[in-house]
Amino acid sequence: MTESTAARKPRRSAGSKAAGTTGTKAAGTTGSKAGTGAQRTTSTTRTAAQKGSETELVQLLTPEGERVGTAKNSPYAEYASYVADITPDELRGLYRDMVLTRRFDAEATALQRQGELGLWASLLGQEAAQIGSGRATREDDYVFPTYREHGVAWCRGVDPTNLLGMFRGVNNGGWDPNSNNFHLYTIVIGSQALHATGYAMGITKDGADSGVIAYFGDGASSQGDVSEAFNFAAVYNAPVVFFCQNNQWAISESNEKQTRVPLYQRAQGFGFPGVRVDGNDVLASLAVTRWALDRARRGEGPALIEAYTYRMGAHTTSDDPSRYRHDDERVAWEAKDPILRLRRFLESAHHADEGFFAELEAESETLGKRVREVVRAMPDPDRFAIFEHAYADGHALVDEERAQFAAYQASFADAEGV
Amino acid sequence: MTESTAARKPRRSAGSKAAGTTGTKAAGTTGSKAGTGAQRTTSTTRTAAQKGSETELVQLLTPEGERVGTAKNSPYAEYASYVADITPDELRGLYRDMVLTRRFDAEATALQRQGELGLWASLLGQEAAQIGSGRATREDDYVFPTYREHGVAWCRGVDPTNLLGMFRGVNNGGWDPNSNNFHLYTIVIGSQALHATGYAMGITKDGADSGVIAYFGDGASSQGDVSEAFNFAAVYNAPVVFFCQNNQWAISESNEKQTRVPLYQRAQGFGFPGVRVDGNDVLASLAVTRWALDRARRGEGPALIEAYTYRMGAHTTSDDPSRYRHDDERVAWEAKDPILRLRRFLESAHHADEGFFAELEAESETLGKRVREVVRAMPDPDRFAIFEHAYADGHALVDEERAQFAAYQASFADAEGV
Amino acid sequence: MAAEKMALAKAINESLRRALESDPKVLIMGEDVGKLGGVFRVTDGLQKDFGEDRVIDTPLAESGIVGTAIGLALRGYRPVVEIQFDGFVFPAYDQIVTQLAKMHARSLGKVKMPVVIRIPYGGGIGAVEHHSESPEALFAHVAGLKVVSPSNAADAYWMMQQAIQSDDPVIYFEPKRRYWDKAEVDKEAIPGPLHAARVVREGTDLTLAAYGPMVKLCQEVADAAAEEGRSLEVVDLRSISPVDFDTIQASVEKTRRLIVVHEAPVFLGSGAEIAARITERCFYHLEAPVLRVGGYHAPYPPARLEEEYLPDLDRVLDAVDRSLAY
Amino acid sequence: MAAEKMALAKAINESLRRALESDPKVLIMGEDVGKLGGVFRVTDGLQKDFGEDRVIDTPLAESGIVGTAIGLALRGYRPVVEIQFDGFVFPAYDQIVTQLAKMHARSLGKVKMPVVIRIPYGGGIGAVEHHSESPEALFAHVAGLKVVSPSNAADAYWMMQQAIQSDDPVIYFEPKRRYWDKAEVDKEAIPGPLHAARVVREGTDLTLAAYGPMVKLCQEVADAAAEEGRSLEVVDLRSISPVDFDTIQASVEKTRRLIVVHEAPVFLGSGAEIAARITERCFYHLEAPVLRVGGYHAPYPPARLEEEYLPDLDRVLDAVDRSLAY
Ligand SMILES: Cc1ncc(C[n+]2csc(CCOP(=O)(O)OP(=O)(O)O)c2C)c(N)n1
Ligand SMILES: Cc1ncc(C[n+]2csc(CCOP(=O)(O)OP(=O)(O)O)c2C)c(N)n1
Ligand SMILES: [Mg+2]
Ligand SMILES: [Mg+2]
Repeated sequence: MTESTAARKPRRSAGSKAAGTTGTKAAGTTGSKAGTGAQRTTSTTRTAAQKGSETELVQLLTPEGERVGTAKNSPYAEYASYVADITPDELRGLYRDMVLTRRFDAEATALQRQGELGLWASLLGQEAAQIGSGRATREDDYVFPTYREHGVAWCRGVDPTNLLGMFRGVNNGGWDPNSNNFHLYTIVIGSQALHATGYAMGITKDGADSGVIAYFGDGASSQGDVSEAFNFAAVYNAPVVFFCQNNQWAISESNEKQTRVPLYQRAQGFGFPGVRVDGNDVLASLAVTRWALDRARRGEGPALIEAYTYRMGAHTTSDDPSRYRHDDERVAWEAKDPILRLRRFLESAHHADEGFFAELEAESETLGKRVREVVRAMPDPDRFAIFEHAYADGHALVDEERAQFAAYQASFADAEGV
Repeated sequence: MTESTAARKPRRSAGSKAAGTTGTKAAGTTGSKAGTGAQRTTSTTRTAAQKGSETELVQLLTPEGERVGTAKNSPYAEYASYVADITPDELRGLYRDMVLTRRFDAEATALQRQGELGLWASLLGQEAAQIGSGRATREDDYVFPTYREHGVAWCRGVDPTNLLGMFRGVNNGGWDPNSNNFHLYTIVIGSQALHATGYAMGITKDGADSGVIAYFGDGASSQGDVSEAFNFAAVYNAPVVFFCQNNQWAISESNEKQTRVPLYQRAQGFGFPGVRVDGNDVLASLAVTRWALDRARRGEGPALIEAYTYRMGAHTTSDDPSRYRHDDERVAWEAKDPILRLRRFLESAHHADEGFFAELEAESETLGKRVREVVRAMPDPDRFAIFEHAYADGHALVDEERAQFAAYQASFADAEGV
Repeated sequence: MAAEKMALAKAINESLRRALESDPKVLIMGEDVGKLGGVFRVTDGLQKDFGEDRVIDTPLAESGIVGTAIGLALRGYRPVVEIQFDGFVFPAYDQIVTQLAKMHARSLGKVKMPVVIRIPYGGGIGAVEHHSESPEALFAHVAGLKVVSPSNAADAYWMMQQAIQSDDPVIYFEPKRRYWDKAEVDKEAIPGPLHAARVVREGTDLTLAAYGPMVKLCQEVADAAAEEGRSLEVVDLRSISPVDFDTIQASVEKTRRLIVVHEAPVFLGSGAEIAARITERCFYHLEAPVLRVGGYHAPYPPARLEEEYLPDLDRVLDAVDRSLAY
Repeated sequence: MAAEKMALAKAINESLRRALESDPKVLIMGEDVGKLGGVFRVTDGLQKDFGEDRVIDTPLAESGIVGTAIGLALRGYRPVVEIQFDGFVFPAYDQIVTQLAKMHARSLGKVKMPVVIRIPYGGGIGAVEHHSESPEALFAHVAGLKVVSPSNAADAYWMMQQAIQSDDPVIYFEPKRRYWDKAEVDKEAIPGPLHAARVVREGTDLTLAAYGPMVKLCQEVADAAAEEGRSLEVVDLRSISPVDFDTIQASVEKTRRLIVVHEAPVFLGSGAEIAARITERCFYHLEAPVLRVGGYHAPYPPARLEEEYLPDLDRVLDAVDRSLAY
């Protein structure tokens, strides 16, 4: 991984590299305790940030497809309890969600290559984080996505072809957010974290018991708006779950450029819990999100989930990751593929047979075909749409300009003798 | 203290009030551990925020004037070591600084009442936090104040009358920041935290070993810019100390409106240590700031100091605190007065005699008199100053408008027959 | 008649009270809006009567205030947000410009954004830096926002009612130096449209167009000019986006001369657009170019210089002379 | 002659390289400016050659980027900041407007702010929301900032040199749809002043004034008009704050007609100020009101509509017809 020299290098080389394990904790009450020394703190937290070691992750399904963490004395038993009685049917459902989402995503990438879309932001590799968390939401919960949550949209029942309008350039995301309680994609990084918090404050005011989940990336965590959202959520004890998909990259910048410590730790400084979950483990993602939404709905306030995952593809179809990262990194992550591991489990537990997989394959094909057809048939918007929704209650200047525009258009019609 | 209902009240009354003591810590690695339960976390952190109990403070001088924390096994021994060999002379110096600062401040308040200043932001009660931290700075360190750091300015050798220009309305703070490495007062809350961080990044680039200290208030901690500054400082390991004077109030808003947990804890989530110090204890403030600046200069990165103190007066001379807080709160804090406690210590340790106090009283009077005289003699700026420094390299539009302005002014001269 | 004489600040206070009473979805949010009642006391007494759930003291973070207000609007609330002073709106500018202004269009009309942002603005009160600015053009240039500014207590009352009822975001600029000016407010009057300009003084020789704090000045200018035998018409624009160009045009077709007065810097201030558009509309009517009187292209000066910086009687009269000299 | 043909993006790249080479205080900061070389490759190769200490990939926080750049400038550095796209400058707007722009005046000239903020701007590349905007008026209205936009590779090269050498903050708008347009760049030429406009085509019947991406369009318009026997003069403004009114005035005194073209919305766009001021300066010369062609008062539309939204050959020619009809 790329390392920032500026960030790593102490200005004097001596003294600051001693090992230690209590780093951040030492600062827990009144800074690093006297005597244990500040130097330790520094180098320790740094190390933690760079490793992000597996042991910190909540994991319920290993890359090999083994269910773990269910033992009563497991450190993750409380989370595990949220998926303890998951049925084979539900497991197959999660598998199906991931496969179809990946298929949809691949189709969209292909459509971009064919010129049908202007751009596509692929979720490849992040299916478990999205399906796990998405399936943890209740119908009356509200979801605030960023621009890559195609899997969450799927869980919310948003027709996937609706997601393509903005990438094709026919609208800026024109689905009705209230039909599925799935807000519009938000491109300005981090903005939606505040909207989610405000929405959650509104739920509290209404005396309702639903929850809100806000998605954002590792890069987004650096935005002031995200910190402000953390703070508002904490102060108002708002029922909002912050779901950070740490896919290791913000375009070309690796985690070290964004943060000195693992991101889930950010929550603590604002006064609510943070959890790092294996974002390639759909079960763990489901469990931890259920836990977080549950406590939010119970009035226990916000939580931050850092789903540790990987962006397998380019940032978007415009991006060329070979400029900034090595292929072996991707290869290493492929071994932790979210779909593969659930398939292994389904197979070894005899929860799914060949017929299931074959049927799903066929369903995938059908989905791909439908997406292709719908996109190709998607009409360009009427040119007057420019003015259509600038205001809800109208605006004299817009009216004036629309009229001028109409007259101008009409002048061509005249010229063409229509 | 005023409590925010919105913040306190869980949406459902059941379940969330269980006691516990490990709150935030439980979230330290992967959220609150399974089993120990999220409910605990919530109510615990809440309690901590509301209490802000004395035991969390680094204190080296009690309100009664007793030196504490010097024992080797004291939890604050490391900090104490930074003032272990402080001389009686230095102690008298700190006392003098605080007394003169308070006197200057009182004079400014009086001048505002007399109409000589448009506004004044008093530091009454915060002398120890400011003098302690200010005296911890080295000449080559750089200070970024907010608008209330008159005591820090004093320590930096800024002529106090220079601070009055902006409050009188003759300039926007026109001292030369580079004469004393004391930046201009910054009114837009939180902005200067980023400037300080950038400046500190520059120190690193220069290979220098000085430090930077950024002052801000409890209210400012909520600004996105402050969080971004924390993050940049951590990522670039910048030699900056964030010094938050928690004077309990942001105009009319008490701490509960700003944060759910004690502010020093914020640092931890960004990967550097945070310390809460008794901000009415000049020795502890000095020690902790020395510690933090020292580690910054050694290349160990940022630290956050929360100086727990109290705004004894109004927010500014425009404010009327009786609208939002009870007088008994101020009375209770008076017992912890920063100046009184050092006087008690100086007297009981026989470090200062009557002569010293009498001389200081006379010096105070002289200072007051000088301030009065200088302010009253402060001329209004030349009207062309409006255009003077809008740009460093000139700007055609400014030139044009200046010329028009001059012609317009001249027209009166003509009319008046001058 | 239900008319009652009250100060402009009080009129806004009463208008907010009425909105809180009549619609449970209306919220007040901002720094110090609770017990303190805001630094100008515009929200005085509201938290006491409507509770902390509806009159909300927020953390000190303007982006957070506007961002959560957007979320609350998505949930069906109608937040009225206070920005403490003009110079402190900028931390919220991103949320206002990229989110609040565009949400309705982005959603193809599915989502409404009934958020009012109150901003006390302008100079003349001898304040320190950032407390005297007039940034209205920075909002008026942005599509999706409506921008208004009342000049008197009656308009302040009614325009606030209308702003809160609007399903579009409204930036409501309050002329802070006029907060204490009193006028009759008729709470039962049926007001005209929020965006209509109003001829507040008829005249034949020249039109002065202004909004917010400068309307009073223009009326004083008209008085002074009358003594010299000049008949000035004064138009109170009331709305800065949209601008009621029809009313200005009608006036200019009569007077053939126009001066726009605002405290904001002239360069790219609202007067630029009014000058450009009125010149287009009235090209053959104008006997002089549209002149503008406003702030200079320099940071707002320290208080002791603000009288030099701000338009005043003499400067506007000087412009009147110049216009009439054509 | 040292002239070399290169694309506009490459010219900026070479100009940055030259600045990094000649002044150790120059820094490049921004998101993805390092290994990736920026999403438009404008900083391609710079980190490799000058190291991570001088070409700095920052956290994803625009306010943080500009705020720390201010601090670095206070320490004596000359940061050149990249904002990834026009629509993402707003989180930094507060730092730019309240700090960067005012620091020099606030300090009575004691502190200089040699910070350049590069913003790829404008439409025409079929991008998603927030990637095609033209917010330059929002900066030009703010005193303390200089705002420029080159239209071609040679200007891009030299104006960047001059922007970096300026002790004032310069907002440097890069016409992203012209990044790949090539032109001769003479690296030894001695350039004129940063803020001087330039007549890029002489004509007698009407003046077109534009900057950045619209200069090329105006030249095409002039070509097309020439075929109809009309002689249009084209002025490349180059600087948006300050505007070189003298050059425009001289042109208009000759042609007696002016059209300002920009992608930004017309309402309170730079054209408003130019129209207002040129009308004042040339009142007796103008045979038609100054016309403006620009974006509409609506959020920038989705890509499939941008051709309808943006000024194009036909729309400018239509304005030419209208102007000449007076
Ligand atoms: C305010 C803002 N700045 C810059 C961008 C450009 N940009 C788009 S995506 C992106 C990286 C986001 O990274 P991350 O938050 O980790 O999300 P990911 O794309 O990895 O899902 C950047 C810089 C933006 N959209 N918004
Ligand atoms: C961005 C911004 N918003 C609002 C204000 C108005 N204001 C000035 S001081 C203040 C309270 C600051 O509280 P705190 O940070 O605790 O500092 P203190 O005044 O207590 O020293 C507020 C809201 C401001 N100056 N800047
Ligand atoms: Mg990412
Ligand atoms: Mg405070």
